[in-house]
Order: sequence, then C-alpha cells, then structure tokens
Amino acid sequence: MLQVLFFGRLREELGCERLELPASEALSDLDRLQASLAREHGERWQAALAAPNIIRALNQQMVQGNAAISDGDEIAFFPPVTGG
Amino acid sequence: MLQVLFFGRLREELGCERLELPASEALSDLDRLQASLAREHGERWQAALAAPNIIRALNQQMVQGNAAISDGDEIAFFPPVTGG
Amino acid sequence: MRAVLEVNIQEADFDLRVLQASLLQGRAEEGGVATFTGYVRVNNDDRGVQSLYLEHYPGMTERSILAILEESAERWPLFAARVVHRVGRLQPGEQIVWVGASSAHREAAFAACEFIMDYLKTRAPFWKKEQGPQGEHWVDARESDETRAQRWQGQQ
Amino acid sequence: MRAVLEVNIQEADFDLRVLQASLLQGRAEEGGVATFTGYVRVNNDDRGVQSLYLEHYPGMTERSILAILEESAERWPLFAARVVHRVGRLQPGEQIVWVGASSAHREAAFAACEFIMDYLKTRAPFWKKEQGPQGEHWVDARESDETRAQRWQGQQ
Repeated sequence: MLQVLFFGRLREELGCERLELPASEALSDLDRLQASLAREHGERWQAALAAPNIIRALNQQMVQGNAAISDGDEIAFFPPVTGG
Repeated sequence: MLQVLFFGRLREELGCERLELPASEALSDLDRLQASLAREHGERWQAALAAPNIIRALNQQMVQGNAAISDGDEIAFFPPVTGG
Repeated sequence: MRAVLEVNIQEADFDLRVLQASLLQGRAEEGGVATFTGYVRVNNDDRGVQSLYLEHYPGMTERSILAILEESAERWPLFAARVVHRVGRLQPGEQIVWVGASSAHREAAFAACEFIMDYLKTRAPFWKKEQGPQGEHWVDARESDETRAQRWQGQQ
Repeated sequence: MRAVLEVNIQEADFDLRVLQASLLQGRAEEGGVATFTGYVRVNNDDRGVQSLYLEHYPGMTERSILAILEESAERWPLFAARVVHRVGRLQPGEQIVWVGASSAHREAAFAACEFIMDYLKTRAPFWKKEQGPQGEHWVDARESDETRAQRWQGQQ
C-alpha cells in the first residue's frame, strides 16, 4: 500500500488528510500519482492539485522533480512551508 | 588641570592609575603629553609609553592620531581592549 | 568532537534559561552561545490576529530539522545546536521557536544560528493559520525566506 | 520609531529571561530576538585558568557601548538593543557578556547582534586578566577581533 498525506491549505481544500492506495504500475512515480489523484476525485481535487507550488515529500524527505515510488512508501503533498 | 588615566597592563607597568597635571603650552596635544610623560618619570615610563599599540582616549572617546588638549580635559592611555 | 544536536516539537512553552544551559554542558570556552527566538505577531496590524494555529508533519518535522542541525555542524565547529518549535494553538506575543548554537568561535555560533533559522523557514514542514475577526486564513510563504535560504548554497 | 537602547555594566550575574523580556516590551511582531552570551573560559587548557578579572574605564565604558548601540539602530530597523557586561572577578563558566537585539526582521536582529559584539570586542574599554597556577597575566588582544570589526566599515 501507499500512504498519501496532505497538509495545510491543501489538506483543507481537498477535505482529506490521509489516503491509502494499493501500489500499482499506474502509480509508479510522483507525477503519475499526483495526476491520478487529480483525475479520480472530482473538480476540487483537480483544481487544488494543479497549484504550481505544491511540494512533494517521499518517505519524509522533500523531493525536487519526479521520483519513483513503490509499495510501502509514504508520500506527502503540501503547500510551501511557513514555520519559524 | 588635565586628568590623565591609565588602564590594564599599562597601568600596572607604570604603577600609576591617575595623574593630575596643570594644563600648559608644553602639553597642548596628545603626542606632546605622551612624550612628556615618557621623559619625566624615568625608564619604566619611557619603555612602557613607547609601546606601539597604546590607545588614547580624549574625554572618553578613542582618538586616532593626534588631537589638541586643553584645560579640564580627561585623557586616558591604555592597551588594546579585550572585553566581550 | 561531535556536536550535540537536539530537536523538540511540542505544544508547551519553553524556558530560555533551561535551553541555553543545555547547550553548554560544562563545555563553555571562550566564545559562547548565539540564539534566536521567534514570537507570535501581536494584535497590532489591520488584520488583528487573535490566535495562531501551527500544523506540522509529525515525523518529517523532527527528521528535517535534525538534518538541518547536522548540516550546520558540518559547516561550523559547534559544541551543540538545538531547535525547539511549538505546534498547536498559540496566542499573540507567545514564543514560537527557539534556535541556539554554542561554539568556541562566536562567528560560528552566529552563522549556524542564522543558517538554521533560514533553513527551518523553508525546509521544515510547518504551516501557520491565523485566526482574526474576519475569520481564519493560511499564512503565505514569503519569497524573501527562500532567497535567504538559497544564499547559503555553494557557500562554506 | 526610535529603538530602545540600554547598557548595564555590573558585577552581578544576569538573568537571560529577564533581559530577553526587556527587549520586547509588548512590541513583538513577526521576527524576533537574536542574542549572544559570552562565558568565562573553563579550566580545560594547559594554562588552567582559575579566575578572571575584568577591568574597565567607568564612564567611557557605558558611553562607548551606547555609541555602538546607536550605530546599530541607525544601520538596522530595531525595536530594542541591549548590552550587559560584567566587571570584577569572575569564575570559569560564568556569564560575562550578553547582547540582544529585537526586530521585525530576523536578519536585522542577527546582523545587529553580531555587529554589536564585534564592535564591543574592539571599541569598549575592558581588559581581561587571567589568574592561574602560574600566576596572573593580561589577556592579549586578538587580531581576528579587529579584522571582524573592520568588515562592517563601508558596509550598510
């Protein structure tokens, strides 16, 4: 399974904090996962996941660009951070 | 009168913390005062006041180079500072 | 000598004196401790902030800050470095974040402390939401924070 | 808005929490407080320092540090800046000096704090004398301190 997490404004826009999805060939990298999430859950998800500044983390590390994902991975999507 | 103060290692070398001198034409600037002090108080003063890194303050402000002094002024001689 | 690094993510407030003492551990030498403390904006602008909610990503938060501390200890000769960051609901004027670094060289302590804050602002997964009389809204990231973080890259 | 500036020269130890609170005075905004604390070297090198004596030039000390604080407040947008410096006899590990600066911009707080320390090290009339098993000696000024102070000149 893939654990998919959402935080901050994006979590609110999606109305979703956490998803579990079966790992599959169709979800083999971050770009494919994000496109699938945008496609499968209606207009709100499509709009929110199209934001240009979404940050992605794979197994709790920020990723620049795309990256392969596999069964057991934890993937997070979130807006730019504002701590400190 | 001129108030002349010494601090730190220089104070110890001279064995003197404070001097009062009558203002005079012969002590009209910092260079002349320092030369006079070196000349009038024996070898120890001459050696100690010849140190190249002595800092001078006039009325509690550090002075770079020479400066005129006049009656009522407070002059201090001291080694490089080591606070903080 | 390995630097002592510590990260605390907590709802509770923190005590500056206790934190600072934890950076010394009997190893104070010439030099010292540099710190930075961030506070919740007070209710003095037109938005009238009444409270702040800090969301974070448990697990990644601790990991990402520890990675920042490790990088700071590679760049500068530190005795210790520590970050305490609060989460949950905070009131105006309250302490949010504390960063401290100790070193025999004060320039190392200052640089590490500023580096840690700059990276924390752009690399650690926290999100601020402000509550005011007109409702609540998410705080936007500031470009200046990203610019400040980037100036450390390619620099030793 | 004029920055609140304060200098304390004292034999007594100081309380970090009280000092930090004095920099805020109900005006904390986004940004925060940067501080630096210097300590007496501990007895861990071959010279074996047992105690330290801090001599100063009463009157000029306060004046020169206030001038440094005023210059820092001209260079950066500060709410407040403060220096506490101890004099007299101190034991290894004790706090000697505390510098704090508060600002809405953390980079201003950091820069002011470091500027004040660099200038203090080279412009304020203090002299350290160490006491150890081989007797006592005056601490020599370090060239690196003068170099660090000079880098602020001609820089805004």
